[in-house]
Amino acid sequence: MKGSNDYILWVDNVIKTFEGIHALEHVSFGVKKGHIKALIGPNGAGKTTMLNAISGLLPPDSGSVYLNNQQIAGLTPDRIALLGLSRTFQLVRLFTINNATVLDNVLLGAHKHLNPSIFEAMFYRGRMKRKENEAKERALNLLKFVGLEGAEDALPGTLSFGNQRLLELARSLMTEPKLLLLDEPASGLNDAEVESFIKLLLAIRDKGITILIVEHNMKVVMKIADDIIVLDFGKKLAEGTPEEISKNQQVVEAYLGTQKNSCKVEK
Amino acid sequence: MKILSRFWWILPIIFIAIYPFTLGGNSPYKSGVLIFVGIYIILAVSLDLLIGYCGQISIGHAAFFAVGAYTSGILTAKYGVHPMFAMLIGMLISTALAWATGRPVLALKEYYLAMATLAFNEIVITLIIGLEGFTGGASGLGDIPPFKIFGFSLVNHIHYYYFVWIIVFFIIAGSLAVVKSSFGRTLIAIHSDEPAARHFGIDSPRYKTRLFMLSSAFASIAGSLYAHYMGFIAPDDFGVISSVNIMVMLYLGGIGTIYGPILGATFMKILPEITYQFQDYELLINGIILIIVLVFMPKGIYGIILKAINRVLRKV
Amino acid sequence: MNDVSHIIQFLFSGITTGSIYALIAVSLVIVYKASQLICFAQGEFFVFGALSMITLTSKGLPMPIAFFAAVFISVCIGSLIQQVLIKPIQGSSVGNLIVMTIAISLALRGLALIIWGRESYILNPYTKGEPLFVFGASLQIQVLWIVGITILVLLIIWYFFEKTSLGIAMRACAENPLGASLMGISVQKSALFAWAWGAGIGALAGAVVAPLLFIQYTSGVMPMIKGFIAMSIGGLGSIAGSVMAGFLLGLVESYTIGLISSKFSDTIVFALLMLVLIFRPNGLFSKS
Amino acid sequence: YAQAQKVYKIGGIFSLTGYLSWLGEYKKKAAELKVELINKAGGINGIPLQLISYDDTSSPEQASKVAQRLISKDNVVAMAGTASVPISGAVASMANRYKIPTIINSGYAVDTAKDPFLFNTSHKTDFAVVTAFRYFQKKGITKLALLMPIGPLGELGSNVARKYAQEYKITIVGEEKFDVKAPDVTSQLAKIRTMNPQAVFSFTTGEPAALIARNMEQLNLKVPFLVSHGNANPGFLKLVANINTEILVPSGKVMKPDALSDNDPTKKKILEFNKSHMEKYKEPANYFSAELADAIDLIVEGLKITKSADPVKLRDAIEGIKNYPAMQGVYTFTAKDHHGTKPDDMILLTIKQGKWEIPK
Amino acid sequence: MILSVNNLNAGYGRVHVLKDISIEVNEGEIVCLVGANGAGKSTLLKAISGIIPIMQGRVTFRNLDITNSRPNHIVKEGISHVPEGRQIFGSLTVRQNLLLGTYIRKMKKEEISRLFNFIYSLFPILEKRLYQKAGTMSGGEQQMLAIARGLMSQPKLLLLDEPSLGLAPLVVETILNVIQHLKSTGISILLVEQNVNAALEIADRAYIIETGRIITTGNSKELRENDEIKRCYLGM
Ligand SMILES: Nc1ncnc2c1ncn2[C@@H]1O[C@H](COP(=O)(O)OP(=O)(O)OP(=O)(O)O)[C@@H](O)[C@H]1O
Ligand SMILES: Nc1ncnc2c1ncn2[C@@H]1O[C@H](COP(=O)(O)OP(=O)(O)OP(=O)(O)O)[C@@H](O)[C@H]1O
Ligand SMILES: [Mg+2]
Ligand SMILES: [Mg+2]
Repeated sequence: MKGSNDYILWVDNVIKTFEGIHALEHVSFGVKKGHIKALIGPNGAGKTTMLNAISGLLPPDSGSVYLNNQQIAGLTPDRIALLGLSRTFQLVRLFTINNATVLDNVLLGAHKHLNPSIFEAMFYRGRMKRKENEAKERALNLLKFVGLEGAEDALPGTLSFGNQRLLELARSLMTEPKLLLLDEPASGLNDAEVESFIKLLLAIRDKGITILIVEHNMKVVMKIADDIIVLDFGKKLAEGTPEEISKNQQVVEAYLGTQKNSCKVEK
Repeated sequence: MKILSRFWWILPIIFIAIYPFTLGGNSPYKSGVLIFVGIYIILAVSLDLLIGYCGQISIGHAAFFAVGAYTSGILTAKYGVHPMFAMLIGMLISTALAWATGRPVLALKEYYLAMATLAFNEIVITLIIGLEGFTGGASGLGDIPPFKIFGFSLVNHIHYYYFVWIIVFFIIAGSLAVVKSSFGRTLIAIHSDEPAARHFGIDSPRYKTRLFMLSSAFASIAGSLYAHYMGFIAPDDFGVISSVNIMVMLYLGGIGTIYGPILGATFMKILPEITYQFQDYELLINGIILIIVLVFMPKGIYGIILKAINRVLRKV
Repeated sequence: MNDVSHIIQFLFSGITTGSIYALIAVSLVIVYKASQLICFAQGEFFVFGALSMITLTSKGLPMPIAFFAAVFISVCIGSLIQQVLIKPIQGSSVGNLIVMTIAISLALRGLALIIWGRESYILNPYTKGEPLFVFGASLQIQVLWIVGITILVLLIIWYFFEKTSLGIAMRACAENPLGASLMGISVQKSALFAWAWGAGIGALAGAVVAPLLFIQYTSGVMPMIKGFIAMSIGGLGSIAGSVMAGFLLGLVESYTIGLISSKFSDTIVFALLMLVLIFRPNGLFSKS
Repeated sequence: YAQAQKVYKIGGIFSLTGYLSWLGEYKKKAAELKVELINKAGGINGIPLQLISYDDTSSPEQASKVAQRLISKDNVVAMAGTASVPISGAVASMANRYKIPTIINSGYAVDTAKDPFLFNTSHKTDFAVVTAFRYFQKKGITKLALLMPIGPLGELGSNVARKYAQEYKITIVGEEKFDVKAPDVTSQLAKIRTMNPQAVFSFTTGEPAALIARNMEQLNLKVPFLVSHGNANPGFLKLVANINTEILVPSGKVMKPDALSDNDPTKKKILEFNKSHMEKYKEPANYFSAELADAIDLIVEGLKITKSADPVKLRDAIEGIKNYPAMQGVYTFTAKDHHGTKPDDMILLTIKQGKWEIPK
Repeated sequence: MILSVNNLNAGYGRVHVLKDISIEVNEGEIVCLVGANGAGKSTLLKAISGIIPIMQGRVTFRNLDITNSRPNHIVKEGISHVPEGRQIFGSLTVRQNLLLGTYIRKMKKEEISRLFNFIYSLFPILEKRLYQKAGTMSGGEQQMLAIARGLMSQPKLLLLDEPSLGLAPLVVETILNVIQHLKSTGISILLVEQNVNAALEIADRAYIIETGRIITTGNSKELRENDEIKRCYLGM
């Protein structure tokens, strides 16, 4: 399986334990290139832990993670990022010290292209400026793309919660990722805003970026996911297309409930 | 007005340039005070890179100050090495030390990091004291010759004054170049949220170590300048207390701004030259002045000045 | 005189120094727990505690009364400082607050210089009596007092911060003032309380240690630094951890002096400290 | 310098804050008193003396700044003071650079080749050690243990003790170090106890000296304990008030003028100064006072000889002083010797019932 | 009327966010605030609970003027605010977090254990995590804790800022049921919820807020029929 070129990400038998809590137990799944895959499950099921294991924030205790057929389990987040993976966080984590602006935040996403050094900063300022200007242009375009046009000089702390989310997304896109991990990106958006957000995600996919998304908003999940994996108490509960999952009795009991609020399959 | 806001930095340079012949009145004491100010500006600015921009709290900056001073002192006084080379060797040693200790030490966070750097400072000092045959021990190391450059000895206090300040300006300019570049932005990201920063391909241990090396090299230069000026150095002036003093300069001036620490260092070094008349009350008065500054200028002296300038500009 | 008595003497010496470090570390931990801040003025509260105790006893006050009075004086100073100096800058960065405590420590030192002059003072032990001799090694009775009081203080503080709702509220306040105020906790009062506690315990440390040390207005610097070290080894914010670390530090010092080298003992102790920090980055006694 | 000066300015560098401040105060008081006395007596050929003194905060850096301030801002003709070896070193560097005669008083050994402008009114450490070793020889003490503070004094004491040990048939049975800020030195003393010394020597002053004496008592280490001459002052008496260890303190004669024979040339000066000191400060002069009184005295003597404020001439004049009786002894400077005193100018003291006594 | 806000203006420093806001909450009522991202909903709750200063206007709670009172005083009067961003105490255990919810009420042991049982029945996971440090819990678990902690103080008025944020659909349902249950016990609720459909279903009335101003108000049924609102907030 892992040799297959269809899969950009392959997670094999991953285990993660915290002080007696089995956050992930023998989880395996794959994400196909160009797909949007959703990772869902009850609170505390281990979804964020899984994203952390993949992105290197908290490496798995055992098991393997392959990104484009390359083993990445145990690598540091920066190495993994250089291989083309980027992510957002469940609670937004923006850079705010020293009055860093929205633009600064997005430009940070270009780090791996700029790759600055002290020597360059001191003695080759012209060359650095040029690279920086190119990046700036791209950053402004991305801000426009996510809908934060004109906010580039604001301080991230003054944006509303939802806009901070969008900023995080722009910053991640700036790294030109091949695979994007999103942790509950739609939380805090109202039903109307969710609609435009869905469009945004689809546009990102159309740029050729694969997405693995953790989300509780079933409207989003059912609308955009090509396939879904469900975790419960650290174990894989089910995997399949949105139709299959929404009919799966176990999933309904453990997670979806009566679905009277939002979940409708609209594909 | 516009010209002023672009080229304001010329004013302090002019001030420094004409000081020895105007306010300084050609007095070794008055230019001496400014030489010390310059040396401590280097220390404060280099520490600001580390603390203010990268968020790596260090209470051991004086250790590198000591390494620079002692390398220069020992090599020139005992082995007759040219001061220029001695200074370079000091920088090399400091940088190497920073490189060697950087990874493990900077992996620590906040107070633990503060603690480890404090320990590092103490280790350097106890070694200087312990290896008395080599360093002069606690009694100090004397007979350090004045600085020489292109065969020209800077015995005259005015020559040395200019020499020091030229270096100060280069270091300030270098530091500004670093923090205003994308390198500086990387530092800010590490400072804000290091784990998140790593997700953008920032190899933070490497960046932190690099910066630590730069900051140490600057501190080492300050040490060399200090040694050649004092002619005599003793471990008393390189202890943890000195490191803490440098830190106070940062916060007093306004951290993470480069300009702030410059003001802070100037303030801290000039203050005792004014309050010494209070004799027994000097300590209390210095404390109270510091407190007043901190209470009324939460963003430091630089913050207040910036605010004032903005207010003036808005009126204009 | 034999090797055993040696080893025991090192032990006693370590306990003596360790008890001092431990008490200071505790006073630092309290302030830290209640405001996430290392208070550099703690060494000065130590000096004020010791010197006011000495002055009061020399004025003929009985020991126990002088003891409580000395602690009370520092509690008042601490509260006053919090109200007048810390409150206005509440909410600025931790670094700023720390530097403020440094400034306060300078001012307090200057004040002590004016009040007590440059002389050193020492207090008579709480109870008279020959030192204890165990296998030829001697231990001062005062050390037993210190250890006893340290344990007592430790228990009280542990109970306060783990079991009483006020203690937990203070910790909550330190971590997240906004959240705490939403729980109806007064952030102001909590900060005031923290300073009062910290100053009080600092002074208490000074008052019990006064019979062992010669104390003058500058005597606060070293204990402060050693207490800080003990606190970091023990894991910031862990009361039991810092007490253990305080004693450990004392013991390591005394055994390195005794068994390895007195000339490089500080180098060794600090090198060990760095190693501990590097390999146990959250303190020696932390779980993970 | 040709113009008639209305006043001779002398700079004082004293440690008034920081860890040396307890001793700086004694020095400053004495210097002020001495200047006052001289001015009362009509100054130097009618020209009064002015003392300008600053605090060096016990830091060499500050000391060197202060020295610069005195030299180039206040235009002093000479400087006096300094409390420790590193501080003296820092001041020496400035004194030599700007050629200002400076009379230090610390353990700093003046090497006239390097420090032509420096004089020292503190007795050489050698003299203190020799004075004590003579006593040891008399008492048949041959095994000496060293317990030296980490720092300049410790280094000095250790070197000098080793230098003279053989001459006085003393074996150094071992050496330990301690940190002057340490609250307890029983570890080191326990180790020393195993060496079975007949005396312990610690070249240290003030609190640490008292601490060792206390710890020795606790450990039942009942041998004489020799400390540095920096302890010959009333503050130390208070520190060791309740301690029964036999403490030996080398000192100048200032501490025990009544024990001096009447033909001792220093006696008159000591008694005179002591009287004024008693009147002004309600306590007798001590070793530190004597150091400073002499420093001012020597500068004044030099000024009297040159009648000008030219520093180089003043230096030469001071160097030319021979057989000049003062409080610390009879000074005879040479081009090689800027200390001027001799071992015989020192005495050995011990403490009995809170009073200074000469040990039998 | 339990809460009334009159012509309230507030913001952050120089940023003026809320402009002349007037709202009311009646005894035993669920009132919903609806608005886009950044409209100022959270800001309004913060102004009511005293976290940010009020520039102009008045807030009265049960006939008591609480304008610009300190948050801890306002809590004592009986307003409990479950804020955006949870604001739990990460280094304390779940139990300690919950107990802090009762900090201002002198409660008997039995009453506290009754409350705890109530909380367990709502969020069983919290019982399992009782001695875990709150900071190490999953996002949803923390959100549950924040709500539970808000309930522990037994408020008369509950300000809920996006309580369903980050919760699984099943739990969202529970929360909505709980809110209805609380209403039936006489607690008034001011609710900010992005799940507008669901929120309007349980709310009695709602205010629509846009760039810091109230633009419409009415009972929830009316509003759900309103085309404009359907398009802007319900995504239909
Ligand atoms: N600390 C702050 N400083 C300055 N402006 C702020 C601050 N916090 C919020 N704002 C601004 O106030 C406005 C209202 O923000 P608020 O958080 O109240 O919005 P909201 O309606 O709760 O939105 P969301 O649904 O995204 O939570 C926004 O425009 C935001 O940019
Ligand atoms: N550092 C940690 N220490 C201890 N337990 C942890 C830690 N991190 C996570 N856990 C536990 O592991 C479990 C899985 O957490 P995780 O954050 O992955 O859940 P999740 O699926 O993302 O939930 P949610 O939807 O609520 O965000 C939770 O029960 C949590 O309490
Ligand atoms: Mg999660
Ligand atoms: Mg909000």
